[in-house]
Amino acid sequence: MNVLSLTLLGVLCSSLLTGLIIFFLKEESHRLRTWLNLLGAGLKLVLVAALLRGVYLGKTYAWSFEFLPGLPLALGADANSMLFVTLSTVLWFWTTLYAVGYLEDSPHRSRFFGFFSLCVTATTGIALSANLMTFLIFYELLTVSTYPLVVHRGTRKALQGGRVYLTYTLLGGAILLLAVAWLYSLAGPVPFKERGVIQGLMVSHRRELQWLFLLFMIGIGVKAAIAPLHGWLPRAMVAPAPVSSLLHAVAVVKAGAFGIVRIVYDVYGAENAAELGVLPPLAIAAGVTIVYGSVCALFQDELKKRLAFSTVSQVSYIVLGAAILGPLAAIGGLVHLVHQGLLKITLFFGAGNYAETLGIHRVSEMNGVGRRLPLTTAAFTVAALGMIGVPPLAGYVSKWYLSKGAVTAGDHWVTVVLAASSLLNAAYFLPILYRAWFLPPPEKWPAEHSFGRWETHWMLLAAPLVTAALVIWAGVFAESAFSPLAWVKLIAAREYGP
Amino acid sequence: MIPQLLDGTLVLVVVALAWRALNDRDLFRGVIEFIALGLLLAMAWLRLRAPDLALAEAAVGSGLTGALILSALVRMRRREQAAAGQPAGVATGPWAKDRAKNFSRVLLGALSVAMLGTLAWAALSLPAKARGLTAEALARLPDSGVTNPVTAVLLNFRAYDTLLEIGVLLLAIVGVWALRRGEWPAADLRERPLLLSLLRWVLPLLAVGAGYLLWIGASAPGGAFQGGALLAGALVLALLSGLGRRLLRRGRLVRTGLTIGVLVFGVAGAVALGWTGGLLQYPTGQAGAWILVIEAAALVSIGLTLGLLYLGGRPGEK
Amino acid sequence: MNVATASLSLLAVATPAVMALLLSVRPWREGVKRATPLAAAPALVLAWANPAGAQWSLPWLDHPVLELDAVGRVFLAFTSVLYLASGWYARGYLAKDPNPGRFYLFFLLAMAGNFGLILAGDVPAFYTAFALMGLASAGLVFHRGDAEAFRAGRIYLALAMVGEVLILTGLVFLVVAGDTVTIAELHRGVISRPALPLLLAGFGIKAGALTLHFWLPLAHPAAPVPASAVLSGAMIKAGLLGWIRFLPLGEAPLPGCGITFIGAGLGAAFLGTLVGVAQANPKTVLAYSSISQMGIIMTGLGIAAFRPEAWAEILAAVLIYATHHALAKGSLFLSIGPAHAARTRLQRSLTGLGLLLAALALAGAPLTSGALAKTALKANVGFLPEGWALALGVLLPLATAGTTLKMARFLWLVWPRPGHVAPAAPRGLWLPWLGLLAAMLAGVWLLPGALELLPAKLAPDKLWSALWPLLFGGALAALGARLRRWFSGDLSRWLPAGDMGVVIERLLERLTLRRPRSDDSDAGRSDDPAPAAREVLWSAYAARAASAVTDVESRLRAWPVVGVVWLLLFGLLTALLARAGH
Amino acid sequence: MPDADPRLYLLAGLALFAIGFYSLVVQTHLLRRIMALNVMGSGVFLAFLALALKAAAPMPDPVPHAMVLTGIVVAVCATGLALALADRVQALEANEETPAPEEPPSAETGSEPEDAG
Amino acid sequence: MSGLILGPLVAAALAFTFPKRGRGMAWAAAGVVGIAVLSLIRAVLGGGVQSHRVSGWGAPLGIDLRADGLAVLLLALTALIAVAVTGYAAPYLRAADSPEARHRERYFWPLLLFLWTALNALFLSRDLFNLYVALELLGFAAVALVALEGKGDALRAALRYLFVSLSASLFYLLGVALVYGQCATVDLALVAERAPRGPALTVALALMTGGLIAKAALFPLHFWLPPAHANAPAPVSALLSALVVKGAFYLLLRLWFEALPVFHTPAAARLFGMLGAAAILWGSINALTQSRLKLLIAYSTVAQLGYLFLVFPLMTGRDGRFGAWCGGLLLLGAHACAKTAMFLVAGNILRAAGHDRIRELAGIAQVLPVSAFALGLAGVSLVGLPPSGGFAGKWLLLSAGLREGQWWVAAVILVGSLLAAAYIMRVMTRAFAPAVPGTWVRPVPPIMEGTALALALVAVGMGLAGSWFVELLWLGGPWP
Repeated sequence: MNVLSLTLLGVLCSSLLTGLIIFFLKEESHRLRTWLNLLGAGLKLVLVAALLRGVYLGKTYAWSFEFLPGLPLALGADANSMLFVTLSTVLWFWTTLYAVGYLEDSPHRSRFFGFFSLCVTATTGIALSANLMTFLIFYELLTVSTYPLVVHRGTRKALQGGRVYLTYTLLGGAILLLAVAWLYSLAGPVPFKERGVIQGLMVSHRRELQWLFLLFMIGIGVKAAIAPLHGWLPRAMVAPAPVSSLLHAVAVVKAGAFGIVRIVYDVYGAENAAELGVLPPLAIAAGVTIVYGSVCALFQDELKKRLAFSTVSQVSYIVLGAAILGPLAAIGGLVHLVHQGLLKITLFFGAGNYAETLGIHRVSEMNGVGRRLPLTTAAFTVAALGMIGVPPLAGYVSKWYLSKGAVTAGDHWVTVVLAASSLLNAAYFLPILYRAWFLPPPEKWPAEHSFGRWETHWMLLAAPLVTAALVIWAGVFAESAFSPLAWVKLIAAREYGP
Repeated sequence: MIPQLLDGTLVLVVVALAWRALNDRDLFRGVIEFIALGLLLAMAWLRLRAPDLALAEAAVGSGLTGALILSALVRMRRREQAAAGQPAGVATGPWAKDRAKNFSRVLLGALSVAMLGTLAWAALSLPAKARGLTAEALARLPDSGVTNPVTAVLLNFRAYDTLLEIGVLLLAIVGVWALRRGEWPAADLRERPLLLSLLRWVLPLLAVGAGYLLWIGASAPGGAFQGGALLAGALVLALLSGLGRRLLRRGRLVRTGLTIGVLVFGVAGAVALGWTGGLLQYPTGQAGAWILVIEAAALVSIGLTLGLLYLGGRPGEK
Repeated sequence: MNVATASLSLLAVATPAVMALLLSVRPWREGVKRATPLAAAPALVLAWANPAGAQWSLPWLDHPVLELDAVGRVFLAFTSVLYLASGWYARGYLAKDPNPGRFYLFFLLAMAGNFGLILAGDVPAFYTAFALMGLASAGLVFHRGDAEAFRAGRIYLALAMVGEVLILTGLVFLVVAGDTVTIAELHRGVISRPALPLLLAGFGIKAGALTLHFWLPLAHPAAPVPASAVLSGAMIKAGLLGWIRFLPLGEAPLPGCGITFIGAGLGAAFLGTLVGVAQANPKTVLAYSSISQMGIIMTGLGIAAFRPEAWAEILAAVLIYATHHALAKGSLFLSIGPAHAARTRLQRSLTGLGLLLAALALAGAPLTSGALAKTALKANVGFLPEGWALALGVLLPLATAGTTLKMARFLWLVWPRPGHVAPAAPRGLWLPWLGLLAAMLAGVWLLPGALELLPAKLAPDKLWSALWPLLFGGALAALGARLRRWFSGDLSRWLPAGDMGVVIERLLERLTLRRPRSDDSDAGRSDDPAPAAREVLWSAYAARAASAVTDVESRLRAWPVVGVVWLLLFGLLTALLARAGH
Repeated sequence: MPDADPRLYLLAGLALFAIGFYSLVVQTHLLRRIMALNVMGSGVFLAFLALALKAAAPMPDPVPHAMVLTGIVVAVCATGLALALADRVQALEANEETPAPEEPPSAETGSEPEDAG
Repeated sequence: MSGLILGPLVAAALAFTFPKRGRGMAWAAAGVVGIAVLSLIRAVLGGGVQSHRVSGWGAPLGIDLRADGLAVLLLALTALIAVAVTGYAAPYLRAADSPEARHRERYFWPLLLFLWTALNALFLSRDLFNLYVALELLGFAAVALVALEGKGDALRAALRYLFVSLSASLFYLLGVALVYGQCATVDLALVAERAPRGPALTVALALMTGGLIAKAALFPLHFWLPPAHANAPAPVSALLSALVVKGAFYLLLRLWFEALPVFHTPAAARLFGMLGAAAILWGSINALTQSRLKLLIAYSTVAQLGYLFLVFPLMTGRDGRFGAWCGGLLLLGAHACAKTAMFLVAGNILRAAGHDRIRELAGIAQVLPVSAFALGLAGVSLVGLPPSGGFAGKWLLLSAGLREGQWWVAAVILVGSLLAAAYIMRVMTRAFAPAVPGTWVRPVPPIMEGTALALALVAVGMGLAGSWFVELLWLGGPWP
């Protein structure tokens, strides 16, 4: 239990403890709850920073607990997990800040923030898990802890959405359990290793490994919202804004994408997967999802539903990156994991602000919103342009590497998909920007609140601005040493060798 | 030749009577046949050289059970008349005309016969000359503290069984009391001087008989259970004649009476545990005395329990 | 010294961008508006000074991000002049505009993009600047805010987006093939086959090539005058610059590209004339004239595609032509304001003279920059194989005639008539226009290689070959004017501005069954059928299943059934165990 | 009197067991069921004692005897409990047929009036 | 070891004689048993299997008591749940101070202690006839407790349960008779030594299994369980579902794997597997269609029992043996805790709303947050979501099934968990719906909610402490 594994445990427990304590807080103790939340988030940030530095310097972190004989519950921090844990911790801090502001006077906040922290604990767990079993455990914990958030409002629609969400995710979870059990029976405990662990089985169990990959993809695909399995994501939009941002940018969908990356790189190993011939179908599925998601988004008038479908397509970029053999595509995919998180969370903060401050939920009601909330809409615009892939923002960097990777790997059809998707993104984001900036605002907003000096509550404003700045930083300074891209290149180097 | 003939007829009558008792169209006649069956079984136990059991079967198996069922039947009939207002018609026998019922009946009959066949096939395959545990039992009899092997098995070799069994008894009475409030039979002794005088000497006789049976149990067929059965008979008579009402007024005493068996046995077990380190392992040599004490307590609670079972519920006006 | 020159290139791009950001700070807004023309100054200085080694790079990159080379210098020159004039012009023009701040914001951003695009040293920088210019110019098109501007803007934006995506994909192929991002070394390696069509189409959209041009006649008129001057003058050239930078014109014969360039170029030239003449709005006429002029430049590139070794001369000719067209078109657009505003006879005659000068220059009258450009281009026709040279020889003069025809139409529409007095015309339009006019007349001659052509141009036969297309065009114009009197109908109804675009728009409408976006007020369709319907279906089914289950359960409860099941189980067990026994 | 033939009583015991089970399942009246249970019990005890007789060295095996004695006591307890419970259920049934049933049989358990047990 | 039996038995007698101090007696017995169990666990962990010859006579003649890993685990589980129920029952029974409530409380404590004695006796004894007496004691106590409710449904269910229990016991007793006839002993170990294959023992095992299947409410013979468990008072149904039904299953394990292992053939084992799978599906489907919460939970018990019977087919193979044995029994433990928690929560809801019709129970999370949380946690363990005990059990069964190549086991387990998720979700969606005013009429004392939560936490925690349980279970397991 040296200091290294203690920091590892600390990262996990910082949000777990705050969550548990908040559960039992009385509803009225706002101040204490806010401080607890921010304290937890801050502590986690510090610990993750320490972890980041440690991993960068090459230190190994490991912690394991004998869950069942021959079945350890192990946490570890390698480059891959650090990427995801840093993203989720940073975004969690701002989402918490945002959520505190957003739920200023709504009921059941102790319950909300309790499950909120549990959800992030599960995400951190997924990120830091060092073997497949721990991943599965936290994966299911994520389902359980996000359900109460989705149904937080308790309205009939929310419950209906929650039911759909649970059906999809539990089905996925069951299939994943079968797959993990099957792999365990073939290959014993499956630690995450750089070049995959199934080398020994390649010859003897070829067909089974292919079937197993399909099961893994379906199981995790539900959370990564790959085309046929994405039904729950738009439905889960009934949740309050901080939750939907959590679902999209920080936790659930990211966990799914991260899961697929883990399976392809650290369980199967990229070369093995390619040799098994399982990557092309995955790439096709991702491609289909990208286009399908964008097309659906085109026809959604509800802002959050549009963003939901946009997430469906954006997450499949990450899957596409994993599905194309070669370091460049891998870099593109992995860096999009971070960029999409930053972009999408800004969009959702914006959507949340519009809903909270002006009471508008539909794109058709967004005329002239730029005048009333200039700063929020500016952040929204930056994120929207980033999403389209306009350079110098974050989205462009990942699209650039993805298409470069695709061209080097020789599947040109991928560039067509990326091009089509950028166009479709433009097709459903630019009208919003046009309405926001160019059309005159209506006389009276549906449910306007004024929050004193700033255009809206300072917490609701700070979050999107910071994330928008991060989007710009991730894009412009991409090639510099301190950027998500640099860290992802480190990962790709380790995965694909010198 | 004669004994085989006797056994054959006895077995045939027992089986036939059993069928009649259960499937007789008239329930009352069925109950009477059931009681007769009990007595015949007691005869069978004698034939199988099990005198202890014959006593118990006669007193408890047919006597008490028969009485319980009869009183239950009377109660049900009275309630049906009061409720439905029509005379207690002949309960519809098994031959109701409903076709589906007949089909399932025939099927069940066939399956039961098949089961019987299987059981017979298994039973007949048992080794003719099975050794059984007679040899070990007789070998250990001297240091079991009693000479009657059945009592030795009951209260020493398998004392744990008996402990649980007395527990079952107590549980039964607790269960019955939890369920119902007892109904006092309406007999009023003042109009029946003859019955009163009869009881006045029969009851003490029965009590002495029970004590004798308890004492003799150590060496000859008898023992706590048979004595208890006799005591129960006496109690039933007392209840029937209304004498018992006064006796049962003081609840605490009755309850202690009921639990004395379990308490003494439990405490004795615990003391023995402390003394010899084995649960229910009587200190060498004193087994006989321990067994007698336990049997005495058991006698009281068995008699009281079986007697109050007849009452069919908790005494007292509340 | 090197640091100063390096920072100059950064300054050229950064000043307009920074000023755009400063616009958002309320107290400084007025100052920035006034200083907008100066934003182009650093670029102009950079272009004229042409300091060697004007490179700038980000600290962590090894290659230069911004770099000035010969081609860039020419482009930078006329673009900065054009932005300077338009910026100055806009100050006066936008005096009464309800929302000037937004115009300046987009104008400055477009300027930054344009300069960045010209100075870009590596592919990402180029693409970033290109995208910035695209989006900012869309803002300019939307500026007027009425339904017309919105429609034009939407089409412009859509096509700009398609263009950008094609370019990005093409650039990726190039970068992968050339294994470098710096433009200079891009073509040393193998030529990437799939990249060519992508880049052709991508930059074609920007340059208004045939079939990809229909956004231009809608967007340029919709934008305010200074914006359309910049759009037609500088931004359209970005497509040209893209081709020059990224197509391996100098390295290898590209017959496919050659044919497309020449075919599209000539097609655009004649289409421009045909539709342009029929237009009523002077700005649309100018837009169509831009299309045909770009067509002519494309033919030049076509020649280079056939004969890579002649690339140097052709490049010079193309640069001259581009500069000439930019400045001429810019001055023509800027002339609309003063033409409307001319009140006194002196002002009217002065404007008339200016207009005439600009029109003649554009038409290629002798001794004008147009003639110079045309001769430079014609000189290179000789490089083409036999058949092509002859065809071009005939067609090019006809194209010039077409241009003259359009110029005549334009002059007729714009000529300051005495009776027509514009309401309080905005002041301060004259100087920038005249300045640009002077730049046009003088500017072209300053270009390298222009002076050598002068003597050839003055030779009598060259004089005649330059003159007859003009006269022929003038005759056609006179004939057309007379015909006009009998046929009063408005030709533009038959040939609406944006020709193909209108057809495509109607097709799209029918396809997506959606009402035009502008009044799209109803609730969007949610993606799943009415949830209530599905709920009802499911619950009816479930109810039936539930009742079936409960009555099976209750039947299981009857004792006879229990008996049967129990005995069966017992029998089954015995059978299984017995079989196992032996 | 020579010993009885144990196999005869063994079969008798099994017969009683079968008859008892048949009646338990077929009969609907509670008392008949309770009697059927007693008969089944007696059948088993008969089988036990027949086995005891089989090993009649000097005397029949005392262990089954003890078991049967315990069995009989347990049977009586069972009968007592069953009768008390049957009485309460029958009381329920009886006053259900009367007009004012004090508590309607809840639909879920779906208990048919005629099949009480 | 003997304190485990004498303690609660004497306490029961005293609780009956002095009704006022019934609860005191229960806590006293809890203390005695607690100490006895802890010392037993330490002894077993230290010195391996503990055995004790009652009254000193030894196997053939006397009765042996033996505490191996499995027995100790079940004894600990019984103690834990009994203590929880004792804690819960005190305020539960004193809800209304009407005469029947007092009457109910008077008789609840002795019956509870008798049940506890019976369970302890059942888990310790090695003697078939003694097990019969323990089974009878267990049956009577359970029936009496069910009938304690006093309402019509409870009485009918109790009577039906009594008939099933008695007939099943007689089947079992006839089986014991045949075993005694064949091997002249009723001790498990000795029977295993002397068990010649032959029709007698075949039929004996069939008889005993037939009886015990009825008592364990396996699929076709489960009809008596739902009404009995649903209509009994909450603490009683908790005890019944968690322990009483498992007692019969425990006995089946002993019979099939220790007394007569020779008969454990793939054919017979597959029959159990089929019945188990049918139980899972049938129980879950019925749970989905129930409109009352307690009936839903009762049918869930029928389903979860199906999982336990999956142990039999998985024990046939060589390498699946460990996973099957430990997985099945871990599932037994986790289900016991989870099911008790759920029934206690159902009791709270019944107390607070006066009814348990699921459709009208909106807003449990607002009114009874702790109970809702306990229900959620128990649901997590029932469905088998990690890191709960249910998950660990299902995982071991699943991996054993896959290692044995028996695919249908994996399919059944997954479908079962999904169906379980479905009927748990039915309740949880009600929990999060906004409370309709007027549904929640009476407050629920905190102890009742606390005990439910504690047990739910144990059910989930059991997953994390999985390896400790497995090590204990593996001690003295039924393999050569």
